[in-house]
Amino acid sequence: MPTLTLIQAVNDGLHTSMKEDPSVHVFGEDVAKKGGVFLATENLETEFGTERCFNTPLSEDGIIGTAIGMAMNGLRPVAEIQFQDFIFPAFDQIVSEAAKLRYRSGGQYTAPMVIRTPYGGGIRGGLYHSQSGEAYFCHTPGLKVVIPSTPYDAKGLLIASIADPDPVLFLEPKALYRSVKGEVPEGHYTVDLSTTRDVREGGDVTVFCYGAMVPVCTKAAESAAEGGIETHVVDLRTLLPLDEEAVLDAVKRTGRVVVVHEAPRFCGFGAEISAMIAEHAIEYMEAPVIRVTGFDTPFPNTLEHHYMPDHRRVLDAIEHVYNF
Amino acid sequence: MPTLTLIQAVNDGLHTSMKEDPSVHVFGEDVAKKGGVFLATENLETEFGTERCFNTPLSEDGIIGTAIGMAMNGLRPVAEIQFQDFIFPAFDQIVSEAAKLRYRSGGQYTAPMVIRTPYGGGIRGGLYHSQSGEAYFCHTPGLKVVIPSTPYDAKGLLIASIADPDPVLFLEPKALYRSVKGEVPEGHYTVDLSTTRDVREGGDVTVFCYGAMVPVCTKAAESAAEGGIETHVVDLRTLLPLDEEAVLDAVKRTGRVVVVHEAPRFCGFGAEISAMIAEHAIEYMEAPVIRVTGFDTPFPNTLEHHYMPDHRRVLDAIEHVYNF
Amino acid sequence: MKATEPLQVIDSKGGVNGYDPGLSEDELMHCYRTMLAVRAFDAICLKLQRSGRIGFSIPNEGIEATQVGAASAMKKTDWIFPSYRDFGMALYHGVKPVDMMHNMFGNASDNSRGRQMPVHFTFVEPIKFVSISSPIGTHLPQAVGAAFAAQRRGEDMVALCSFGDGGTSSLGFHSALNFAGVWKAPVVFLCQNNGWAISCPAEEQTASDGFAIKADAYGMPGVVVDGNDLLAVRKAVVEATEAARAGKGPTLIEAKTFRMGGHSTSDDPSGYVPKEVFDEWRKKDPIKRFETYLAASGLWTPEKRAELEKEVDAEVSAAAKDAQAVGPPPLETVFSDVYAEIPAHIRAQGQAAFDLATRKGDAQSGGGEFPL
Amino acid sequence: MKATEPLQVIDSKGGVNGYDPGLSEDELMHCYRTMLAVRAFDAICLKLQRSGRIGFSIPNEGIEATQVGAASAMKKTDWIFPSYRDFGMALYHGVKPVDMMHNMFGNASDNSRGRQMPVHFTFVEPIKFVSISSPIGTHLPQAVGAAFAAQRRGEDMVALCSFGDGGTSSLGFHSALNFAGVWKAPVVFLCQNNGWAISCPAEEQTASDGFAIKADAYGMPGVVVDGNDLLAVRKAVVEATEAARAGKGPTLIEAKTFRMGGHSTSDDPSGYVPKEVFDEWRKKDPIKRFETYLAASGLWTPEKRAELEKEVDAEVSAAAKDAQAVGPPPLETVFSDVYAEIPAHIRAQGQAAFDLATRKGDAQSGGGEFPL
Ligand SMILES: Cc1ncc(C[n+]2csc(CCOP(=O)(O)OP(=O)(O)O)c2C)c(N)n1
Ligand SMILES: Cc1ncc(C[n+]2csc(CCOP(=O)(O)OP(=O)(O)O)c2C)c(N)n1
Ligand SMILES: [Mg+2]
Ligand SMILES: [Mg+2]
Repeated sequence: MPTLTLIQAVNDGLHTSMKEDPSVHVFGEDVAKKGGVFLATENLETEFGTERCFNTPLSEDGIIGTAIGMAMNGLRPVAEIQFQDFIFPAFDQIVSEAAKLRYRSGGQYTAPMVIRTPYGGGIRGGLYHSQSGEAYFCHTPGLKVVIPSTPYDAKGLLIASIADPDPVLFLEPKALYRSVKGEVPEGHYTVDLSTTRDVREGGDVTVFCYGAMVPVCTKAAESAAEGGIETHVVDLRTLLPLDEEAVLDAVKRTGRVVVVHEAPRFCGFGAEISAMIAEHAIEYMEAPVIRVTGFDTPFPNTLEHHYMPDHRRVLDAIEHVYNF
Repeated sequence: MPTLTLIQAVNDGLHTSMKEDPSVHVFGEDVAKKGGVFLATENLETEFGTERCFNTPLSEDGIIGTAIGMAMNGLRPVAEIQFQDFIFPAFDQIVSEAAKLRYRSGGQYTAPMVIRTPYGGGIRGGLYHSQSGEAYFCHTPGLKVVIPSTPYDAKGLLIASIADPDPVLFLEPKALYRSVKGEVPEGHYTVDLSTTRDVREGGDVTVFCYGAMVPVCTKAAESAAEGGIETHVVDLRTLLPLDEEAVLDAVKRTGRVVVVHEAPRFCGFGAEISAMIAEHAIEYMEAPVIRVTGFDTPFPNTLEHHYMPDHRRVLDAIEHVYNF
Repeated sequence: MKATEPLQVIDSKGGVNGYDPGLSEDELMHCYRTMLAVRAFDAICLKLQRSGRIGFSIPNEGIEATQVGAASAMKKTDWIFPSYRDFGMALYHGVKPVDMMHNMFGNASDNSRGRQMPVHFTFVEPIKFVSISSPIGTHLPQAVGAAFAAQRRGEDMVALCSFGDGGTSSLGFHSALNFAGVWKAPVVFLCQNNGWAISCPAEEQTASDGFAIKADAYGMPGVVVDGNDLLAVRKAVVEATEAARAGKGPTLIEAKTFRMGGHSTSDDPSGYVPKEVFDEWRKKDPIKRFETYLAASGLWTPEKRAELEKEVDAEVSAAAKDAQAVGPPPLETVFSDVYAEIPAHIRAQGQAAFDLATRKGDAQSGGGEFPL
Repeated sequence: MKATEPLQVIDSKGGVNGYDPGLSEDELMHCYRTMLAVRAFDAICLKLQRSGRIGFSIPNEGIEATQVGAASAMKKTDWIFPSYRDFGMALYHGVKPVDMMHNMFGNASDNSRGRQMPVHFTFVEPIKFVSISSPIGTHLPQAVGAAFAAQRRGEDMVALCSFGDGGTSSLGFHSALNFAGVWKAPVVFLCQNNGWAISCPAEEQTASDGFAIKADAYGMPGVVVDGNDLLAVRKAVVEATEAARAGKGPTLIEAKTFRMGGHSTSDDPSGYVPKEVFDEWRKKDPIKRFETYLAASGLWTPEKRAELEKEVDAEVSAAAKDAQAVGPPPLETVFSDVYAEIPAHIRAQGQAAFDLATRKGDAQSGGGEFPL
């Protein structure tokens, strides 16, 4: 099996879906000749022609709005938003339209489509090339929100997302684009949406995480293990619809939980996990549910390493709930 | 003291601020001659002239984008978005710009401004005239989010918001516009942002709510009292920055908490309250933290009375946590 | 805004100066009847709204010719991306008033399951009349995408995308026209300049010399037509569809017309529209205008109007009666169609709602088991 | 896109056909020197980036005349709403290279406290050079609002708002020009058509006949100038500011120029820009073009260039050296300036970060007490 980086796996997933399904079209800013600023769409124009992989004018609203129309009329659009930070001009199309079309039309019109976009910090991108906006979208019924953390998942989840009958926001952790590698099968395979992945087993503490925080939490868990604390690390992979059963099962096994994400804490995705626990598993809890997150500030530039949760902050939290 | 409806109190607040401060400008769609579709801006054009109260083209992006520029250059813009559902074309300006300008410029440019907009259900407005989007904005550092539930607070919080040095999203519960009345002092007074209001005291259960859910929860608390359960009802009033200390104090007094809002549950504002409790007060809890919310679906039309939390759903939750 | 002389076909005497509209007598009468049906539908909805039986309606008086003239240019394989003030286009293509009335009541027979406000119609048959959305301007780029998809597959389809003068200020207008121009997508953009966006006059919307000129910004032709002249609108839209079908790309048409009432049944225009302006436009009534043409062609008498009015009124009244008799949608419709399959968390919320409704005695679906 | 003949002032021999630029010799030389300073700044930033000392930079080669010509038309009381490829405007008005370099390094002396990426400058002195934002197009309506505010107070202020060809597709372009037209706001919209939006050529951006024509859609004049001709840009912007100051409202200026490098120091244009095109545009170098004019006016010799280059290079090198010597901003800058006052929850997070940094040994602010 070839060993690929995460970005290569994304490219492979696009390639595979485009080959299998002629209705798949890839477009966005700079995706054609340049192959995207991170090279996720490299060679797709060459291989499938400018009919299937093409640049658009600089309008995220136009990209998503036209994608919805294409999806209504039988294409499978895979739209790229160059950075998640630049998705906001399309917020209305995503939240008011893609997410609500099936509902408001009684299922007569639907918008099966994928919006791919790199998110998160770690590249010294400052306020506008680093954000993690998953919570905005997870509060929007009708959308699916998927975040891979390994090359294998990136390809398998992407192929599944493209085949999915609902609009999927596919958030790619740009910090992992080239820093993680893994074996990736050739050709078609899928990873089911709305399933979690056990990164590491452990009976003492449960850590929930996703995207670029998965390696950070794994490292923290390894350090914890050196101190005798066994940590179960769960990669949520699909945030919406979340596999709530798997989450609550994992909570109940240890009664000690840490939730980790890069986004600001206040009303972040971690709050939903904590709230779910407070509602459905509070009697199992042996310690407070600790969130390790970005700060409730915009994303800074020079000091981003303070802003982003690192393994030491996660380890602190693991030790805290363990010793509580 | 005159008795006013909530919408009259908003109008009075605008009037008072415009009179005191010539830099206050009110604008938006239909705010001038028509006085706004809910009449919040009635007579302002007549009294202050079309220079101070004026219509704009149909572009929320333009409304907020120009408001930011005005605020940078010394005016105090009070922009109306006709329905909160239509704020999304301005999402980029609000989230990327208004919220981050002070930070990214090191305080050299700021955007003190108010965005007023009616939110919530109860008028058979269907998907697009009923939404409660507060969580989207509460996840955005740099914004303040204020929601009054009484005429007194509406005026006092609005005047305080207009005077505030930071951008404030002022969400008005349209279901209460004409259904609640109360005494409102004439002229200038303010209600401090980031303070909660005790609607009703009670030592058994704590209910957190805001906006149109306040009367619903009060009614539920009264029913509960008939059954011998004393409920402390807390109107949060400012969601961001939240008075977390007041919230946690209230939690600790009863150890039994219900959180109520109209917005969908998943990643809604209630999750943050639950998460705060799970993190800082879990050892005080005698029962699960129950959220009573809108469903994780778009907002329906004919069946909106099923969608919106009513006093019976809240009462159920109060009884549940009490009897746990 | 300066005045631009709009394209007209029907002259003051009902003549058309040799223009052949390409419509049979039946088709011409169908156009006429449809305009009357729109008016009947409006009248009955107003009554229903005033008596509290429906919540809301959007009147169309004054703009019937724009709707019907444009619709008459479209084939059944075309798609219509309408605004909330366009249902004459659906009626023209054979949508039944009763199916519209189910939506007005938001009842169990409504094909949108009572989820949308009144006048937010969705139809897939007999023509694609795409689910109306309240946010202004969002449907414009969608029309471009749908047209692009058809073009990619080599299908004969044109998207007719209709919106108001206010809609031109929206984000969707800018991105849609820009993308359509670059892609040469087969779209006809129909800007219905009816003078007002709720209470804001068109002059407050833009400083440009009318709306058609905005086409220049996107490299497509812009055309101004008299929107009260059904044949002029038809002519402009036919030409635009021909260009689109020939691969020449999109056209922006501005139909100059006037909203002869409030924005909706909740709006009173007397506070902002001067009475004289209404009086002026009343003389230009689009139905009367078309009658002069039909009369000149020997197809019309006052009795014909009375007869057709009776017919459409009966039809629409019966539709209202039928729709009113249907109960509300079942509770499970709140929870379905969020996704193709109902996820666990929504299912659980639905079950809880059922349990509560059963206890409260207002569950409409029997056993209290979530049925989906 | 069809070709539209752009306004030119400097002819092939350096003549100006009697045009009086209204600049003293010193001012002319200041324009020239500023263009050289831009080039020096770019060159040094490229070296700093390649050696890993800064993360990123945006090159300006080819468009120096547009920046400086436009800046020369603005008064100190005017406001500049720049894009990230406009810092020549700041240099022209007297911003010091070292203050820019602090931003490039994101260090403790950066007036944005190291929060922004490089080239995202903010200045309030000696001219308002408004905080640059990465999202394309957002600053356009802000410029309109700021200009509107000045107009309301009767202040003499024009907002110069600069953006790229790609920026014309953005939402902000549409709402800004529309609002400015309706309000007759004193704004000069400067579209720097440099041929590319990263790797997307201007032809993929719009089907319109150039960008200036888009002014028609908003009821304002549109002007095309040769962006490599400093005096032509200056002339167009001076005329536009005069109109704005006279209450005649906004103007859209398209400056046709060419980005002679990659989008940024991370971009390699050789994959998408044909070499011939570069070769063609290299002949139109804006600095050389201005030199012909200066030479014809007796103000220039090759030695003069060498001398000035040495001067600006020394200045910028010194600036880089100084900025590099400054350490990173203190930890509390992550938590301040979110609001006017730090709310309790952010203060608590700041304190926790301090505690951790103290334990880890990388707190930069001593005692570990949150200092604000
Ligand atoms: C994005 C958005 N903003 C505001 C509204 C509220 N609104 C509904 S209709 C309308 C006016 C629309 O005017 P126009 O486009 O001219 O259409 P008309 O009603 O005249 O047919 C407004 C402002 C909305 N629906 N969507
Ligand atoms: C809303 C948004 N979308 C995408 C980007 C990514 N991006 C940065 S610069 C750029 C191209 C801009 O081109 P243009 O406006 O012509 O300016 P130029 O770089 O040529 O000066 C893009 C797509 C962005 N910054 N903002
Ligand atoms: Mg209109
Ligand atoms: Mg460019």
